[in-house]
Amino acid sequence: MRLPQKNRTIEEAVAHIGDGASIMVGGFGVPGTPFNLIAELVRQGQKNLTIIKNDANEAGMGIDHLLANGQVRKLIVTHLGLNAHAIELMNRGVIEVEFCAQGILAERIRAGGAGLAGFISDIGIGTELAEGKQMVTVDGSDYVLETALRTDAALIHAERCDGFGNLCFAKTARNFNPLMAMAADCVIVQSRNCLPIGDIDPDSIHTPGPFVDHVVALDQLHKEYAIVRR
Amino acid sequence: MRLPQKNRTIEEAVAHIGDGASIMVGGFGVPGTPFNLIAELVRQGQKNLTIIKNDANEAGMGIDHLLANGQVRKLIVTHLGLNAHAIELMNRGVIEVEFCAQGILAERIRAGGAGLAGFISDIGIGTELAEGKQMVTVDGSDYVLETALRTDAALIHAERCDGFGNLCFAKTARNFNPLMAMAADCVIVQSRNCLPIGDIDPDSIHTPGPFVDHVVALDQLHKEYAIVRR
Amino acid sequence: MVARAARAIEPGMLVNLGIGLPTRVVNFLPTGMEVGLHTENGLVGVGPTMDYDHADCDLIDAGGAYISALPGGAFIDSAMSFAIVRSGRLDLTMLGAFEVAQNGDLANWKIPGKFSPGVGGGIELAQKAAHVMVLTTHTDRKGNPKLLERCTLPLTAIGSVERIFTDMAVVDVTPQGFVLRELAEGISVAEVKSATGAPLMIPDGDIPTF
Amino acid sequence: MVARAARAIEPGMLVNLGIGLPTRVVNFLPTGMEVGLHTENGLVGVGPTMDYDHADCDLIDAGGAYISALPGGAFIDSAMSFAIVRSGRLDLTMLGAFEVAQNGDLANWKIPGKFSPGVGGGIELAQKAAHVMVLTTHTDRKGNPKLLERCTLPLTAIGSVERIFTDMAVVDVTPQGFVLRELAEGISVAEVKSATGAPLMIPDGDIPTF
Repeated sequence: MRLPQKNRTIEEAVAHIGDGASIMVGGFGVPGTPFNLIAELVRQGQKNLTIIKNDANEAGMGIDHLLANGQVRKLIVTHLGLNAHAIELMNRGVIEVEFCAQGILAERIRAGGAGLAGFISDIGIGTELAEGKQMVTVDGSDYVLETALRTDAALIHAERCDGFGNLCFAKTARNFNPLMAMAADCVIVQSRNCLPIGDIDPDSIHTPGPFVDHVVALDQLHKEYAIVRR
Repeated sequence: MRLPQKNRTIEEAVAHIGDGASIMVGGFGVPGTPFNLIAELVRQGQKNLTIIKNDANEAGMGIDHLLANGQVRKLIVTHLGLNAHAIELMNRGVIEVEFCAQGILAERIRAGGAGLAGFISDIGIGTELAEGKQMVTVDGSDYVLETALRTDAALIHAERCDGFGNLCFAKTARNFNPLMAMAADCVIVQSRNCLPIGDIDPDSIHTPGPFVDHVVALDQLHKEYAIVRR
Repeated sequence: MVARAARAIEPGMLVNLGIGLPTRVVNFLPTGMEVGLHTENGLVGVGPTMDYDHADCDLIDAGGAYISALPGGAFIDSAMSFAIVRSGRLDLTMLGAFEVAQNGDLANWKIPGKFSPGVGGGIELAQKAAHVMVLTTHTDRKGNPKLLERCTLPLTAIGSVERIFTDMAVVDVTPQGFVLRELAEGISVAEVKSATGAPLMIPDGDIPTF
Repeated sequence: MVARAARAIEPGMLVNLGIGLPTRVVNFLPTGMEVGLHTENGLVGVGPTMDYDHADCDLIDAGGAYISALPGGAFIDSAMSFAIVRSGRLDLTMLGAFEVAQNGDLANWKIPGKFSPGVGGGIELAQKAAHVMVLTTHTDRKGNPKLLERCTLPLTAIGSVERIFTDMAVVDVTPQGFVLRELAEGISVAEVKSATGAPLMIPDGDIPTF
């Protein structure tokens, strides 16, 4: 299977994103965050973006560059604890922030990737996080309806890939990446290790190629993809 | 991490299943079907079982021995096309059969394994398969509510495992196995390759150990786990 | 008809071929053509069928045939397999049929009282693949038409079939109903019309043969 | 108190230690104890913390600390990580708290107008772990009690806390309310009572110290 090669330059790949786009961004802290793709998105300057990510990285890193550059309208995240700048922008009303429980965010993304409309669970019933959400009663029990998330684009950091878009992730850099790689109309992957087709063990692929649209081979990772000394 | 060793004899492991139990059984055709565990269940003779499996194998194989032995009350499957005996039992009213669309069965099992109560989708709307199911309206669109499945036990065939219950599956023998291995209160695994803890690449594990209760090391696979010449 | 159907597959597509006649389409694809074949039991990148002596008992397609996997293939679980289908990443599926209606409704899984082995993955394939084509004989064994004004059997999917390849013709499903596109060699327009259980529009000009 | 909390962990348990004080519990586990530590960002089998010179930038815990993975560990995605939590396979979680009510309600993620960085994985851990214990100072920095009749802050979970380890005491949540189980060395029953914002039952007999 050679299929259409999905290799692109980073400029070509990120140019598929337009103003006003919704974008999922992989990563939990540094691991799995596609810093190179984010930097290119900052360079190209698309505006009015909605970003879905576990967190907003730390001040001065990754997602924070998009915030500083005024490109973000809304964040959907699980927490902003390590980015005081993002919290300040939220408190000043410069950006809109929607918080989601972490596992619920993961499932909403997966549901979008699996072609479902949503799911029901008892998580958060009786707390602020369930407020305003549609409830569904099944066999006499009440559940919160959580709607599926899909976006225009997803930015993914993979440890290894091939030109068909089969992906493998490393250690805790996996996190949201394989879920987001299923759930966007335009899935863009960065990786330092683009292997010839056939070089990845077919039993060990985390994301199968059909979900992926563009693969960007990196000569080196962005300097922010490194140990953070606090 | 050594943790409690989950290695059991096949007799001990299957003895955790009682009369009237609901049981998920991995496999799609021969690949991934836990023939050894099924044979032990036939030997022990638990009655009045509800079996959830993609199919009922072929006449004279696997699940069909449970049917022939009168141990099964109900089957939840996606199709019985290769087992004329099962179809005959269904038509005669000896067993109850519930059919489910294949991907919907997979998702219902996964939802049970993920601790969700169910999901909503548009699959089957306007067909017999959606009849009688609860509908949910979201933003003006109608969806079928599919409820999560969990069972008392799951019988799983893995290619490799360790004593903590980390599992890897081979090729198309993966199918429903990793989903079912999440979705039962008592998950029993058979494998010919029980490796020392630490011998499985932690990035390539399909089912993490916490879901698994009992691991049965097989000297050899059941003779039915072989090429079927038709 | 199988060879003709194979020509509907374009390089780079991700395709699922249903059990039965559609499975045979793979034998008519040009050698080396870059098509990704999906089998719903858990493989993207289906390779050639294997004979019993070279078969791997862990490697079958959804119809139970022993197959191989091509380089670049990926094994996936059943949830991931249908995530690909339902999320719209499957470009094309070719399915068998008991009946196809002029509005694209498909019935291919149940004949009440006679045949009801279950639907398998058919509903999701028929409802969610980007393109759905049917490969079937034009009439059933008794000569009754399979292309109808409306289906009489339990439906698999509503309004999803785009094109039908039969032993007599290639017929498109359009908003106006069935339209004849091609004729099998030696078959006349009148023969197709009489074997079709719904109005069949005939475009002006020559009808190509296959 | 951290050392005392560590004694609640039994061999063979699967445990998630929340960000902050609870994370430090790992340093008080007996060497070689067979505990599976789960970190919600994607690892079962958390090993010792790594210093900057030996850290792997792909390997952190949910609090952002550089860690290692033990043999037998498994890396998992965020959906699988919380599938373990929600399906009841997590034996124990230890969490921090702003407030705990005598019915087991927990508030630990938001102080309206002051602190609202988001809930992370806390809601699911607090709602779904088989056992939920809290590790916190008995009072806040201003000396106000954290153990209350009812929580005033937005809740993380309802009625889920079983046991509270503080710098002053070990307190159980029972159907009848808070019950004093142990005292920190040098702390009197009267001191704990006055630092607790709800009735505190004192069992007959000696109260052990830790």
